[in-house]
Amino acid sequence: MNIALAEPVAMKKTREGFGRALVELGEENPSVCVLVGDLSESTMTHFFAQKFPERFFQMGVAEQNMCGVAAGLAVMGKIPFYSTYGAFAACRDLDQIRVTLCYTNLNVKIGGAHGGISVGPDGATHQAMEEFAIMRSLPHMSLVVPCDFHEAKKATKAAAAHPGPVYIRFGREDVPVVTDESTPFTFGKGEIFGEGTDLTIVACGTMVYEALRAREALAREKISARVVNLHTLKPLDRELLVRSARETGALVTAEEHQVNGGLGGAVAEVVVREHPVPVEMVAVWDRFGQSGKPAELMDAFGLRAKDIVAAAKRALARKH
Amino acid sequence: MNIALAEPVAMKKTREGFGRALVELGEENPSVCVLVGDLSESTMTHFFAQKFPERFFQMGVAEQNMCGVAAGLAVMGKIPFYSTYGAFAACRDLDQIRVTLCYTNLNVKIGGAHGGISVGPDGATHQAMEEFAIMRSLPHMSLVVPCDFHEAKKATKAAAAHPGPVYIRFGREDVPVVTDESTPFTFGKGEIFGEGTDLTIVACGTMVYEALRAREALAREKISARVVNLHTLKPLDRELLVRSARETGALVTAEEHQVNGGLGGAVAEVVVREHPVPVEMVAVWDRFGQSGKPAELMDAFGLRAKDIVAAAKRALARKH
Amino acid sequence: MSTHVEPTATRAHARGRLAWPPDALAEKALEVRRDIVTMLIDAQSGHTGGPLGIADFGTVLFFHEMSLDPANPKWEGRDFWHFSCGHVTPVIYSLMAERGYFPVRDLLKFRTFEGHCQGHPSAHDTPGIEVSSGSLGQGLSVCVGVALASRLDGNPRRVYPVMSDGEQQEGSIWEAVMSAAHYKLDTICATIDYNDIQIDGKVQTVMGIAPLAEKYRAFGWHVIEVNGHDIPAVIRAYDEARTVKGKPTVVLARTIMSKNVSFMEDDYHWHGKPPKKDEGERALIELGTTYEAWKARMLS
Amino acid sequence: MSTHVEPTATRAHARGRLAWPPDALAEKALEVRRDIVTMLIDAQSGHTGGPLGIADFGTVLFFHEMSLDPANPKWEGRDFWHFSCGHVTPVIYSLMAERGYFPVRDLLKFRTFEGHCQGHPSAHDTPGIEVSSGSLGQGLSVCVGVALASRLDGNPRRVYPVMSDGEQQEGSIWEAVMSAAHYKLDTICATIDYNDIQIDGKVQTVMGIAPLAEKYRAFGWHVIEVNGHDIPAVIRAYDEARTVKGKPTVVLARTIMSKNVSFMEDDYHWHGKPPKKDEGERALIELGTTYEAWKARMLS
Ligand SMILES: Cc1ncc(C[n+]2csc(CCOP(=O)(O)OP(=O)(O)O)c2C)c(N)n1
Ligand SMILES: Cc1ncc(C[n+]2csc(CCOP(=O)(O)OP(=O)(O)O)c2C)c(N)n1
Ligand SMILES: [Mg+2]
Ligand SMILES: [Mg+2]
Repeated sequence: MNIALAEPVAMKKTREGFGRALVELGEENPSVCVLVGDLSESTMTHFFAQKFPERFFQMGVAEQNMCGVAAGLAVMGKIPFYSTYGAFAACRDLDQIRVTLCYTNLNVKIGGAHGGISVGPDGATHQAMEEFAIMRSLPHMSLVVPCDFHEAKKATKAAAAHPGPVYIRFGREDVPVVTDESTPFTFGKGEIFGEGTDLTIVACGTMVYEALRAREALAREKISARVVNLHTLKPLDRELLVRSARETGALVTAEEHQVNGGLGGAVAEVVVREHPVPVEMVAVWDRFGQSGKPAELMDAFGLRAKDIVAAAKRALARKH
Repeated sequence: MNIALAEPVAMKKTREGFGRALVELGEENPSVCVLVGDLSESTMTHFFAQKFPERFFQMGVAEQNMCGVAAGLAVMGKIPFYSTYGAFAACRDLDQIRVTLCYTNLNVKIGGAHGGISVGPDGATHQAMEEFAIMRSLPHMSLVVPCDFHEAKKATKAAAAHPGPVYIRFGREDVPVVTDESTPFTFGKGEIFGEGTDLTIVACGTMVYEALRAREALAREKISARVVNLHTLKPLDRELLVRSARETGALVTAEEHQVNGGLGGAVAEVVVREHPVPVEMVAVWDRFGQSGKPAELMDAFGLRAKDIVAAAKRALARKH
Repeated sequence: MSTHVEPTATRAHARGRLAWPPDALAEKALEVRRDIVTMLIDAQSGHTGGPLGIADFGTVLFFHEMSLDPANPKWEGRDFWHFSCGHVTPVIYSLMAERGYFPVRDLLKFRTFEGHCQGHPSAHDTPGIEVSSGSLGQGLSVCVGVALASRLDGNPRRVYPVMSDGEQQEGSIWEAVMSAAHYKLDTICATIDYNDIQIDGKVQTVMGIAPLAEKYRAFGWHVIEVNGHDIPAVIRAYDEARTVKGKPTVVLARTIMSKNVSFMEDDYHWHGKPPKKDEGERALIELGTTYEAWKARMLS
Repeated sequence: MSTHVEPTATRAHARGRLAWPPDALAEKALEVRRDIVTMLIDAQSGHTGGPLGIADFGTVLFFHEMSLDPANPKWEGRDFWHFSCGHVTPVIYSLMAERGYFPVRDLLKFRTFEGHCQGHPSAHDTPGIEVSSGSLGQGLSVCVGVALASRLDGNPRRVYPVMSDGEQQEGSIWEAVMSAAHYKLDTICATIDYNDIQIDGKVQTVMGIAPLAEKYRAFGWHVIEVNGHDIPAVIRAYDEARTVKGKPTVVLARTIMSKNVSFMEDDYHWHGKPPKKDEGERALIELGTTYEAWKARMLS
């Protein structure tokens, strides 16, 4: 499939996709419950709160307890989604996530808002950029990173349908809408968003849009780039990654996350085990974020289409 | 350098190396303090406690607070080491580690005891196997995984000398002593423990011994394996890894840790970016541990020399 | 559900609330202690002190207070129990086996590669364990979630978290304590094994938690202080808890670590180590049996 | 260190304890509020309510109570302060700038890519910030460590953690509270901005923390309740704290969120949003100045 970007491209928040999907889930399934850590508007769980107050649980600023309470709800057959900023969702209650959720393999969903450098002015503490590495390391955990509003809705629905713990990463800002209701989404499977033969750009979250822009720019230079939207980082679509390595011979990964152990790491692990090819990584280079406008930060941290284009050329140069 | 294993090989605990080194550090430097979370004997910090009671702080079962208190000591110029089981050291206080320690870049050292499946009968909750991925993702954090008693002592001393946060991983059981006081150890640099030309086995912690045994077995089959003791996972010795990839053309990684985002991941990330070659990984395959004798578990989870030998042959078969 | 059931070996498998009389409970608590020591002799790994101290009130929970169905652990009419202090598996598994969740002989495979009785409670391995634990301070939150879910379902289920006292040092406990009071969860009746001992010594020396009753009261809980070895008193405590409305209850069960084994009592060294064979045999003699005799009973 | 220093603009940079009189403190608190509103108008991002509520007791801390050396932030004779509630950066930065840590004009680069005044306190960026914060519930532990280190060094340093009330829901706070009492850290004098508001509404509705004084007492602290806007009363509270021996002190400062801006007071919607230009101008007029005039003063 080749995704065609609308001009001008519409902008919408992934976390709103989360909030809207929760309401639809609440209507479809009386077992769906929502918990929040004093951030109902930021996580957009307030839509659900208004519609289903009896199934909405305000937990205050206490992430560890929120995780454990969600676990208890799941033990009794509910499908709890709990949500706070990703930096706290992934770090403050990690021990609870590891032992109570993952070891027991409970049907609890975690909505991590405010992921990535594009969080902007709040600065480093609020820019979650380690969750991919953390969640990937946990047995039984699944990890989904939707690229836009529509995919965020689908990912939230898919998480509810998938038994076991799932972490979903959302962003803070309006981001380009690259998919629509009808764009295919399969939990655990990547999607080819643009065909190509010279190399493959594997991206997730907001970087999928940058990858598609990079593909256009490369096309102008007669370079044919495949774009894979790898929305599910765990379980990983090894088959598609290996096929892309084999068919295009070089890869570029693009993520709004630390370079160590994230999407780039997941791709590298598969590639060296199954079909070694050059991989270039576009990511945050093992440093903390800072305050600034989201656009300024995406530029300064090298997370733009032009950075993917440069990485693509480096990868091609290493291709034999 | 070629390490020659003594026959029979002596057995000693890495965590004892930690405990002994802390006492020596306490004698050398009055700024060194030690904190523990109700585990002074398990972490072997009781040696320090006996010698320097005024610089030893019992924090009880409260890892988050222990981390923050260590941070406060560091702000005032102390060099605090805090310690508990790795599963809790890396997960229970991760938010404090990320924001208070790493973002501030404080001079705090974390001793994570009971790492790996070899922890044995305590079972999954107490077998820390995610710390590598977690610590690697944090800016400013360093990560060291000593292979035996002597290296554990050196690593602890080196951590005290290195400004900034450092996580050191120790095991529970007696493990083979493969080094001695004179074996070179440089923080941030890997060591070649056995020369070889056909492939390179990159190992850390207890797996260094298994790697050396695998090297002997491979030699009997006329396969020449280099063994790299990559005790420091962060900062990573990219130069040695790339050189080994270039010189031997195939790698095997061996670690007592989940396969996602650990040593194998760190090596894969470097290799695909700088010199793609086949890599096979010997690790815990994304599953929780269980109770059993340490030896039973090392066998059952495929963390033995024979598993490294099999991986080496798979890697060689893929080498072109 | 509170109909009194005659205490006979077979009836231990009965569905519902057994409500055994005190003398039968005392006898069962003695058997539980024998199981604990025997399984630890064979395992040569695991925790002795906490489990022996919990045996009495634990027996009241499983054989008097709680409504359970060992044959059908997920029975919808069940009360919910959860040991947040996962390290006390010997007493948890013994209570479960004696109550009929699985054969008593399984206890003899404690902490082995083949057995299902993991070092710390594993929902993945042991029938009847609903939530894994072993990292302290997580279990009360789970119970708050169970109580909220039961309320949503209109299920009168009562919820029985068991915690240790060193565990009270974990901040996550106080988050859960705060939320249980905020949501007025009067179906929660927690018990704390208040033995004043943790791994490194006396709780008050390691990191003082006193006055614990005042802490819980300031957090909005109903507090009942009781001698955790006085079976009739423990029964009365749980009866009182069932009458409390609008707030959760915590039973501060004052216990003696390793209770009833003279050379282990109140000694923190027994927190986490098993008795050597000879020590265990001496302990079993103090408990009125022998290793061979009791092991035979467990295997039968 | 407690020699009274005349309150003149220049002397704000003086080393030691300024011990300004109440009228001078009230004047400075007004200026701090003007700084806060003006910097937020320019940043169009950041927290308004908490900072305006903290302005009064914050000014007492920086211009009366604490011994500091803005020119040499690491001065070994300094008292230690740390805002555990890192989101209140506007008041933190204003107090720092007014006290002389860095030029007041830097406040106008709040939350920008170029400025050093990050959205949450960053030791890496701002001179005088010793520990980064922004994740709630971590700061009191840091202060316990600082107090222990100072005791080891025989340094009489006093330690002043500032926390918010919603933050009291974090279990990590109670771990720190427990340890401060266990180690009898009477050099610690914490202040809680008790405005009964957090992001989603009234603290009592979101997750009740009352009775907070009883909680701290049950955890072994000396508690002083005070109107956080009554400057003489706040001064007396910190004086009292200095006389307490053998236990830490917490000052429960009852405040009104967004105090002194009528249309923002006690409204949780102002927790985390900045005033739009016109709203800010109205606020500054209520604060006795104008946007242009105050911005000019800040740039001068
Ligand atoms: C989060 C966490 N930290 C540390 C441990 C290690 N640990 C196991 S039991 C225990 C404390 C024992 O004291 P208590 O809870 O009173 O149990 P008792 O000794 O009375 O059985 C500790 C620190 C753990 N299991 N979980
Ligand atoms: C660990 C953590 N969880 C969540 C947040 C997001 N957050 C920022 S301020 C706040 C609560 C605000 O209430 P309060 O602490 O009383 O501050 P006030 O609104 O009174 O300024 C929350 C939940 C955070 N910063 N850290
Ligand atoms: Mg105890
Ligand atoms: Mg507040």
